Amino acid sequence: MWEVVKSVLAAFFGVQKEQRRCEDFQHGRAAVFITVGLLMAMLLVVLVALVAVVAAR
Amino acid sequence: MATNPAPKPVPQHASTAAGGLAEAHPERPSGLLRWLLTTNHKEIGTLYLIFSLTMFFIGGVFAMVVRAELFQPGLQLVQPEFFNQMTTMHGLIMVFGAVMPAFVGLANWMVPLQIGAPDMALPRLNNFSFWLLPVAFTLLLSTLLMPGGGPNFGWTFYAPLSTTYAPPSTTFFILSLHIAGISSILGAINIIATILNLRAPGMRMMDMPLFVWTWLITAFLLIAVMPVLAGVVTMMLMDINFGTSFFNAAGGGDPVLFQHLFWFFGHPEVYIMILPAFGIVSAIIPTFARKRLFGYASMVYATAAIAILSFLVWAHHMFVVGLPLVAELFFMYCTMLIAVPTGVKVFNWITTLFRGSISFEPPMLFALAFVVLFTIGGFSGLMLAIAPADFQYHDTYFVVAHFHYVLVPGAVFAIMAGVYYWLPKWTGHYPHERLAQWHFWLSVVGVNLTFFPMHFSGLAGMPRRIPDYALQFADFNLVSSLGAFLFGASQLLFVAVVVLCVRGGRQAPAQAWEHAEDLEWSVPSPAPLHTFETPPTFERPAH
Amino acid sequence: MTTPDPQLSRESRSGVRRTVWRSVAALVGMFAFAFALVPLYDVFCQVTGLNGKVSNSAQAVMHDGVDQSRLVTVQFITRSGSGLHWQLGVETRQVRVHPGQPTEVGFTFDNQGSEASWGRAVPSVSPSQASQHLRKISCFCFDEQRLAAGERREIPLVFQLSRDLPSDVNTVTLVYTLYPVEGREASQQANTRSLQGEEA
Amino acid sequence: MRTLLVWLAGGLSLAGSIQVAMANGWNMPVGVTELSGNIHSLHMTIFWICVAIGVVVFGVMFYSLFRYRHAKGAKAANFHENIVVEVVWTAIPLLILIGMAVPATATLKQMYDASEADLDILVTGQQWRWRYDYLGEDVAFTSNLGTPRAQIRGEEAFGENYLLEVDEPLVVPVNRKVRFLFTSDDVIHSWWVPDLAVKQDSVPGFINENWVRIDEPGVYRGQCAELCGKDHAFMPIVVHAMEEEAFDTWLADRRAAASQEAQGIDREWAMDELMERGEQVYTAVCVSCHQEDGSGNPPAFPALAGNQALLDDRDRHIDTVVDGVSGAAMPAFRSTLNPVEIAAVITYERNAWGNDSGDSVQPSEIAERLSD
Repeated sequence: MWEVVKSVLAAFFGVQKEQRRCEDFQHGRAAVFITVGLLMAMLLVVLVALVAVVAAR
Repeated sequence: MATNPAPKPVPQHASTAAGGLAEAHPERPSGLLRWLLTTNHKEIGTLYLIFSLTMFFIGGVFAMVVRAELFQPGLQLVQPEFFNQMTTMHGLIMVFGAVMPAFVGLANWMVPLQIGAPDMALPRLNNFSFWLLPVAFTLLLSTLLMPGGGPNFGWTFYAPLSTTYAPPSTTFFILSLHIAGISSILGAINIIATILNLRAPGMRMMDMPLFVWTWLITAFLLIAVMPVLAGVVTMMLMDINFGTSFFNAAGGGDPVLFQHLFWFFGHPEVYIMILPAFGIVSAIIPTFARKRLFGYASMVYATAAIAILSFLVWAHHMFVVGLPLVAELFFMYCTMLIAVPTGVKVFNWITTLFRGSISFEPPMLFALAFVVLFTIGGFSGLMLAIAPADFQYHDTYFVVAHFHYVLVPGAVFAIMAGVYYWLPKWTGHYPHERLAQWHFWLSVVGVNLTFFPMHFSGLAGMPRRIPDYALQFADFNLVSSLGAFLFGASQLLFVAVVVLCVRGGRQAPAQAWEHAEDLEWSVPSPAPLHTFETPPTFERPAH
Repeated sequence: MTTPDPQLSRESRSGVRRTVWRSVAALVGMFAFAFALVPLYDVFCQVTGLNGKVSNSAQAVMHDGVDQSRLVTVQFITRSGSGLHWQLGVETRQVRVHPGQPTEVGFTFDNQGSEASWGRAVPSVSPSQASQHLRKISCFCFDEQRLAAGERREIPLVFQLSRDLPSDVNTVTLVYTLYPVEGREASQQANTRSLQGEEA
Repeated sequence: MRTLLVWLAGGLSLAGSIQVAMANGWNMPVGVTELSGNIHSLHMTIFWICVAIGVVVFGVMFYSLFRYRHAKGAKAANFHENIVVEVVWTAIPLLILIGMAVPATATLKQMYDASEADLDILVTGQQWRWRYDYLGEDVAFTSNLGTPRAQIRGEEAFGENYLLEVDEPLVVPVNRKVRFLFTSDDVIHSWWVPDLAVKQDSVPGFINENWVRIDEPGVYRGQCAELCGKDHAFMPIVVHAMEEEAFDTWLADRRAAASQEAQGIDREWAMDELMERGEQVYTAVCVSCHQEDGSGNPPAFPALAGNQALLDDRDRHIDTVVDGVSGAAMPAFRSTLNPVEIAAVITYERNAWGNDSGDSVQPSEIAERLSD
């Protein structure tokens, strides 16, 4: 699971190794990546919202 | 329709698809019926591209009317109501009629060839989703002739201007958007089904070329976003005709709700228009730099991330509508966060060029112009992300300059690069080198002459969508209008090159470009109507 | 059709069918999501005070004392949308209140038209972050009302600013806009159609 | 190495020429308020960052294109991945942007703090003019396009402030905090004055706020910045910033004029007085839809000249002008024009262009109708 999270973080950042890509595509299943991606997107939303609320004060 | 050149000796079973000699199968209809009933992905691809080129010229004519009026201060040519119809129709025709169908046409042609599939997964649905488009756009164009005129509320059709204060033809505008939306949705389903299920044995998801990968992500975006557009347009229909008040403050609705819904569709839509362009450029630059794409994995992961992140930033189009402070900060930060991973892909292309062995055939010229000019559009995008500064930029010509830089030298140049790159495969002939170079240089000069002054007229205070302006903006608009006429005229060269290429020109071998390595270069040029009847064995290149 | 379907292998054909059904499900889901955004938007607005939306249901008075240290100016603006003969007047243009102190302000609805008609007052608050803290104890917001020709009706607005109103907010503006209610009795809009109709 | 120097020199000269060009009328105005200055500096900072990144990026690109030409026999290297380089060139722009986010947040918070204002002005956007109400001062007026239509049609030479002039500018004091409240009577407009760096949408049925504290007196011009229909380009904004004392006297005079006009309501107005005042109001307000000759352009804007139904039904004529038509472009003028103006314009419409119904409308009748 931690591999998937790392890969999704790499995707959000936009940089990834070729070797990790091959492993992800060979072992990982698409559905897992998509759901983890959506959850981490929501996490990102909450995080940025918190930063915005704090910054607005 | 496509011209049929004189019969030429043609290998027995092969028949050129793109308007070349259609070798008569016993039961195949010929002439118009062939094109009406075709379920072949190559013929439907050609139909999409011809339709897109036609729409590109119709939208271009509307842009010429707009630029002709803005040539000088004062109202010389058209009345303001008609001017608003021209700007609105220009936007609608270019976005939904020229750019999206062009990418769908390229996908129809190249995706099956690049993954070794015999055809699209659902051929009859493919035909149906194409022939929806002429219906939708004939309906849309006919609204110009209706009493009260066509849509005059901008391609973003904000309520209440598009609901309570709209001309009576708005209901037809809504119907045409529905039909065009359905066509895009069916196209997207078809492409996802093809990519996921019809790859050649041995080609795993990770071996797919970048054009196919970016189109897969675009198709997912289309599936997620077109229903939201359909929803918004249905709510508009109910507000206009059935007395609901989704967007009418009088009845408890909220015009700002419309903007939220529209841009929730709108921002992923602009990614839909640029991701396939990333895919095309990522295929062309390595071929002519004779060097493998730098950071292939990063490109794949970044485009995948866009599929989700593009949904978080919609309200940066609404910084001045009266959002609370926290919302403005949230959307500013999110826009900054996702602008970087996508913008940075430009560095990948440039590093691919670094220490390559570069030649400058027409596709490469357009791809390089894409990289340079799209980056300028990206920079003005970064400037627009700064919310306080956006209070001065919003709804001025600075924004017009931004999105035209990412759309005209962005999406349109990438489409043209793709056409020049794959014409040898479609027609069996290389495009006319000299004419293509003329088309390239005139287009680049025209694009910059048209849209670069708009940065300054916008900064100096010229609002968008106005038929007449104050005297201090006169020089900028003069230059922009001249540039627009030059750019418009130079596109006729593109038609000439394509027609000449279909009819003749230097013969192209199967491997038309020396360093091209995708699967489509293994089929003969011109690509026969039926390719990969028996799936090819795909041997993995040394990754 | 004219060209025979390419013979798809059995599992890719089922794969295609599965993909199509999943896509259709996603489409229906997103279409429903677009319509679900409408009520979601209202809830989100009330929670964050986005766009000056105000909760329209009456709320109970909060009895946690009055914050004497601060005075907040509450301004009232009344406007009339087009198509309604009514005039909305307010007893006083501006009041200075302590947060937590319930206050009453009289509003007068005045139908100057020659016939009965339905109308409603649509509220909006600025700054938007204050709208969560403006508690309406009794209010005519959004209520559809019928006024006979020439009728004048006094309706009080009782409100209370909650104590946790952000300290940097010291002026709150409450705007009421009068709008006709469509569909009820022939409001002004209907009979002027003939005036315009003849000219077309 | 030599080409690198040439390229840098070229980049710098380009940047220099841009700086010169930016000075006069090509760039975002620095403006006359503290906030517009902040926004201008944010704009120039992010601009120079983009230029710097651009010079580096395009430098490498054009260098590669020139240096590694296939025609010159360049052999392609075989590297296609370098994670460290990629991480660096992604992190740097991210850090730059985060660096930009800090001053941007500060400026945005300043822009959103409209508290403790000395003066409140309600700005109402209408189809194709702006209305200003000084809250609590019962001074209110409409600001219409001042450029004569003949100039727009090209029959006359352009005036100096073509399309940026109004018949009655908004007058505000200098060095005082002025809070604007924005709303609209029909569609979404957007009130924008570049020199004040204020741009805010006016949304029908809702209220937005913004504020300004102007440092220097002067006349600042702006335009509507949200497509609002036919005359979106013809509803300019002129803000006249005065010294504080001058502003106070101006306000006092306007208040007196308003009440003086109010006394005029109950006296009997002669026909020609009404016609002359009516023509003034008609030209300022009604021409944009109903045209100077009263022909309108049906079906959107009905003709008034020779409109027998209008002349036969005097009450409905008054109702339409006072209460407007819901769902159509005809606004309610009850809160925009005072009784004298309404009576005069109706009288003018009923007797001009050959209508000559002979009857006139007295301001007292309108005032009584508005207040009963």
